[in-house]
Amino acid sequence: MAAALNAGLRRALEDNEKVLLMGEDIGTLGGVFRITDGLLRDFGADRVIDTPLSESAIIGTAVGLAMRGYRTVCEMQFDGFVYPAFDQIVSQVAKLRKRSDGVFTMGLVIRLPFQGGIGAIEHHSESPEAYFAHTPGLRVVSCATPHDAYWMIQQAVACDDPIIFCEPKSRYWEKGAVDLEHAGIGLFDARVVRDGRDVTVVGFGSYVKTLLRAADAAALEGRSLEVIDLRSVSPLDMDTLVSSVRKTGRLLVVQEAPHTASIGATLVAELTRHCFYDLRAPGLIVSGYHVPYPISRHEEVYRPSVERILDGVDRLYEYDA
Amino acid sequence: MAAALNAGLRRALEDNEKVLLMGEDIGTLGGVFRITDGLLRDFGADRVIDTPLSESAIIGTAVGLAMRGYRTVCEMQFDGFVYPAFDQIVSQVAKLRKRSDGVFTMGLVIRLPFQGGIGAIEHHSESPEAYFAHTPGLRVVSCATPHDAYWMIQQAVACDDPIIFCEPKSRYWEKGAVDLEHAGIGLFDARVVRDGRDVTVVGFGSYVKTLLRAADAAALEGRSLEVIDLRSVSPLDMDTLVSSVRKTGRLLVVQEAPHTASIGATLVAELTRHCFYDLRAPGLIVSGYHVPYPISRHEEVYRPSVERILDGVDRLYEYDA
Amino acid sequence: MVDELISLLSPEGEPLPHPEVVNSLNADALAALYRDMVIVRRLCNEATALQRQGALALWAPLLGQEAAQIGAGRALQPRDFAFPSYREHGVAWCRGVPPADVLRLFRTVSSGGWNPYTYNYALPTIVLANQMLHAVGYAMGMQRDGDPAAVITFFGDGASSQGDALESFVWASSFNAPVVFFCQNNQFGISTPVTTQSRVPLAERARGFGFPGYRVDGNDVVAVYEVTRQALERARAGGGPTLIEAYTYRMGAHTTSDDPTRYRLDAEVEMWKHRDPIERLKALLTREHEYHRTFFDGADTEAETLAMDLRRDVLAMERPDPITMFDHVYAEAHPLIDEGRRDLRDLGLTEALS
Amino acid sequence: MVDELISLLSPEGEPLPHPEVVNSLNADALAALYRDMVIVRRLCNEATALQRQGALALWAPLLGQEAAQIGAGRALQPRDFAFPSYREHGVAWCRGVPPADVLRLFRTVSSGGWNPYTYNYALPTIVLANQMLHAVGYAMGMQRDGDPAAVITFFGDGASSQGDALESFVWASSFNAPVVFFCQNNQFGISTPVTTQSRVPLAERARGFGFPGYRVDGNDVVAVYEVTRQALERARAGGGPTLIEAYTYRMGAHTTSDDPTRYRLDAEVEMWKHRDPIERLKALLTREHEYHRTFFDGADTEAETLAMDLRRDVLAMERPDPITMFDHVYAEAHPLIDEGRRDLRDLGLTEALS
Ligand SMILES: Cc1ncc(C[n+]2csc(CCOP(=O)(O)OP(=O)(O)O)c2C)c(N)n1
Ligand SMILES: Cc1ncc(C[n+]2csc(CCOP(=O)(O)OP(=O)(O)O)c2C)c(N)n1
Ligand SMILES: [Mg+2]
Ligand SMILES: [Mg+2]
Repeated sequence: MAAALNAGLRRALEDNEKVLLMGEDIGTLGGVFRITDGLLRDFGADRVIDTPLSESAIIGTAVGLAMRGYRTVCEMQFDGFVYPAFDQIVSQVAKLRKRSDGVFTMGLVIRLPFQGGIGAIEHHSESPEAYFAHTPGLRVVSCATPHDAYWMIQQAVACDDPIIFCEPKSRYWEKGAVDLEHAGIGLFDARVVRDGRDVTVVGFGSYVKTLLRAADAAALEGRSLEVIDLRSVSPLDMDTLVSSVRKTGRLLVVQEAPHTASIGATLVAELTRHCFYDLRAPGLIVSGYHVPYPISRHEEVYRPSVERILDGVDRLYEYDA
Repeated sequence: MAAALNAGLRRALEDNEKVLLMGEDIGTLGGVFRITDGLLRDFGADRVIDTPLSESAIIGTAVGLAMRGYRTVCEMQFDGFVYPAFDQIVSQVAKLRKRSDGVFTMGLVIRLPFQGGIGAIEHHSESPEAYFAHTPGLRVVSCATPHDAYWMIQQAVACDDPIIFCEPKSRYWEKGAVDLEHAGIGLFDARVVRDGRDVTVVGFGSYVKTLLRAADAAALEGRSLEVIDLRSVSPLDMDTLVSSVRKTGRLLVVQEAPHTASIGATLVAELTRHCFYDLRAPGLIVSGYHVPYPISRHEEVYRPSVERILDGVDRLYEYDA
Repeated sequence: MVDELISLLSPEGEPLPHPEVVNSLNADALAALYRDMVIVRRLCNEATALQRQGALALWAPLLGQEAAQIGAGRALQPRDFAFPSYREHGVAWCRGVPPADVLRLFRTVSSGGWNPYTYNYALPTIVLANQMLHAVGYAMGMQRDGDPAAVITFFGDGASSQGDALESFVWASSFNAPVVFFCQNNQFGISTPVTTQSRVPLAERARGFGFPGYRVDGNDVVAVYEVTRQALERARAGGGPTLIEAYTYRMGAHTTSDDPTRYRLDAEVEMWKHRDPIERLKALLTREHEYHRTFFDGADTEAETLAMDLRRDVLAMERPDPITMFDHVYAEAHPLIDEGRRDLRDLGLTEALS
Repeated sequence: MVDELISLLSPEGEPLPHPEVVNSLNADALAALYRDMVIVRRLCNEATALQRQGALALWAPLLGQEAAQIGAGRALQPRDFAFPSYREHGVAWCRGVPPADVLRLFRTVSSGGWNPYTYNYALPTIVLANQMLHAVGYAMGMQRDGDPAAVITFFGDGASSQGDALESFVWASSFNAPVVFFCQNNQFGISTPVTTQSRVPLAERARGFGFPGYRVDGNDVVAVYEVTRQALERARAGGGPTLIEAYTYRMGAHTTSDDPTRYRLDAEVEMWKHRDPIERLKALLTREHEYHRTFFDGADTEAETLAMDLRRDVLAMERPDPITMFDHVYAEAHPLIDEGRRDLRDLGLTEALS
């Protein structure tokens, strides 16, 4: 996936000379995850910019550059370091198009390596997507495969709205086929990655793979899970979600972020509204616990696992009784 | 309510000499809403501190003061100016107790005049409670009456956990009785402010009064609304909520913040889980729209009104058919 | 140079010599500055009156800061781009923004008010210091475009304590961005005295970030003009950023919601009346350039006309249809926007057709 | 004084005269500093080895910065309180934190590691510059308590560009807080050279905020010690904040995850080898104070023993029961914590009983 992101960024830089990259250590070093490896060499320091260590300024100057017609892809080194930029994101990036009656185009992308699972120390495994999804004016997407990484980053750069681009850092090193000709799907569409009859299970980022494993395991017990990769966390692709839940009658949302005021809660609330008569059980959520992300020795307990997902499926079936 | 908050803060300052107040213009001026009026005069500049204009530093130094055994009540001048402090709140205030294995007590209060309705210009009418409710380590409360304002601010100061204290600024000038002897209820308890049979309507802050008006109007149509003042936005008082919804079978949540990843979504998801067989209709939400808070000439359209609340009730009854 | 307050006109309007900064303005140019200051003061007072009558939700008067704003505003060239805070109505005037448009925000019929590209003048920024980073980014864009223009950004003594203000200094220096940081030190952030923000003149901040800082008499329009012009020229020529602290005084309230008697003494205000920026220039024009009553009266009359136009235009501003709250939130289609529009129509809260 | 680099020992260990800063240390004290530096280097290398063997998730070596950390750490008095960033293992040593406790975070068995009040030494802070505001707040608390002690806070050249760092300067100055800002300028923030953060020495920042800044040779433990001691004394006596920039070099990788060959030249590293802080003091001790092989070997042996103890203690650290993730999140009862504990028990993921 890292290579796919790199290739996608490279194409974005080639296709539009107004595209810039900014971030801490993204140039000479190629980023701590090497996502931008080689891009400084090929596009120069005017376009691939190693910045001082100030996240608020990375976003704030990207706003100014956007006003000047540039499109900046900002790398936050880790999820936990986006918060110093929260004010610029929420007060300016999200609102400036509206405040200018559509004159300012905030076509910038904020790349966020997110979710845990790499054994890191504190502040390196946050799942802050709900903060941004709650904020009108922003869009939030997440890629789960190399193919999507390659295409979604390009689609995000091309989009005239500001996008929080969440990259599941634990999947950076995973391999997968990339169709270099066709994206095949829009940036804001959910994807049914496995058809199923009995339960709709929804996730994004690193959890898509976990869900597929859970579906394999459930199949052994004779339960057919329909796996949906949300891809767009905000806005939600309700059509795809509603038709799946109408079919299965059961909904399980899996996310790493805690439950309160989260995407999972929104999915449950919205799908309950749209599929009230179809649901055989309340939509349930398997999420991280309501604690700060734990020490990494506990992360496999904290993070939704195949086991916890299957447990969630069991709980859904309890309502059949 | 402003006077009640002032009196509550005064008592907190009297009761514990480790209590400090910090904020922009809270001393000489008494705060832009005059909540701290007269306190500088009576408690001195060492305890009522007019700060430089930097919100991150207000919270960051309050953290240091907490480590030194002080309890600081920080005033954010308006909701929209809390975001520069978001990093300190989310990365430090919320996590330091955990990170220190319980050694550091983050007994600080962040006062936030929130919600709109006063005809202000942009950034002065935000409802950011969901951001904080989503963050483990924090607690979020909101007062709706002078009585609660007086007691809840004192309870918040006494609490050993960090509290985001949301004050409905449009109700600052409303009058109401304060029982100076008895709080009557805990800081994290919801309150049934009107008993009803047919629909549970839940809100907090300025909406409690709106809900009561809606209940009056609904009564004329023969519908009995049970009105619940959430008071504690995080954690939720599920016992009170569940027994109400079990009784009424219908749930309407009213909030000013947009729907996605909000408290309302959480309430619907959690109450659907707990009351699945009791609900005659999906829990619905009347909220602000998914746009930045509008110009104030539009705020009465944007903010949930009695009319929109009654419309929500009607929609709940549509499921009866 | 930092500690010294650069002044080219005494409070009595007498020319003061300065080793490095020279008054380059001829009589006509000085008269034009006078006219500007008279107009923006008059317009400001009209806005205050409109607010008192309920026609505006709020107003942030510029009284006392006319020289700082007009001096800086007139130092700009057309291709330069300016990023205001929220009180720079005088700069907006210099950029050609129609005065009524400036009041749209305060009449709460718009959260903007004009097209920034038409005037090379950005929209107001309420969140203190946010705009300073936008200014640096915009300047970095100019650099990349090879555009020999500069950016100026305005901020207050209070805003100088925000992280964003200070990060903007770091970045401007690091990228040698063509930007001028113009601080109107009007000595208050609402009630907070500037001494709470800094124990030394704010202009001194610059050197520690690697660029020059100048302290200029903010009530001396000539000094402000010349110092700003030099800084902008330096920026355009690739010389990097400059910080200018215009030392002035906010004669009015912070905004129409404020009560300054709670935190400052009349005597101080009285003292600053003697340093009035308009009277100072008037004295110079009278004594050195033989301008007479006809000219001064003419400026007043013109200002009066503009004020009446402003009043008329503001009172004519109607509430836009509420459905417009859904416009321009996103550039591309968004389901929640569609849903909101539908909801408003169902509730009958809009006149717009679907 | 700012531009000048304060040095009391040449790279060859020869005493250098300085008009204002004097070496007050006798031979025993110098020998103690030597011992400290040898020990913290040895412990650091052991930690790196432990990381390579998979016993630690990560390690941030202090190599090259021994003098900066020991000089500053030993200048502290017991009642002073220190706020580290994440690389100040040398300061932790001076404060008496057991070396194994420092590694708890990196073995990921704890997100802290020790009781800060036991050592007057706060926990590491990963989010750059956050701790600098905590330090100012703590110092404001000391002021209110009338405690004649001071706070020191450590940060890097990279962290100096964060808004929080700069706001902490504003506040320390405004409240005249007893705090010393100690910047280890090791010339890199991961790969980013310090020249990206500032075009002038970082110590120059201070003056613009109204307090003194000193630039000290960070590889000269004597100079670091003396300058820090003076600054702390001034703070304790009510003289307010000081910024100290210790100019040094990070000899190792940023962390064990880093590959410095991608961004810097071997030649530069080689050059800095000649400025090694330990060799420098060794030369002084040998030449001026007649310390011999027995002493130096003794220090090595002691360091070796401590390293073996460290290894043993670290390898003995077990994963705590996962149920402890719910401890200490809140001080008071919280339903979601109870729910989480229940869930873990139901899933059989804890051994703890209810
Ligand atoms: C981040 C932020 N915090 C607080 C406020 C509230 N506020 C509005 S104006 C003001 C004072 C600003 O003072 P200064 O920068 O000196 O500008 P002046 O009003 O004097 O022009 C404050 C505190 C704000 N707008 N933004
Ligand atoms: C707010 C924030 N942004 C980014 C990071 C990631 N990061 C960790 S260390 C580091 C470099 C810091 O450099 P410096 O302050 O010079 O300290 P040094 O590592 O040299 O000791 C960065 C960018 C972080 N920890 N916090
Ligand atoms: Mg001011
Ligand atoms: Mg460094």
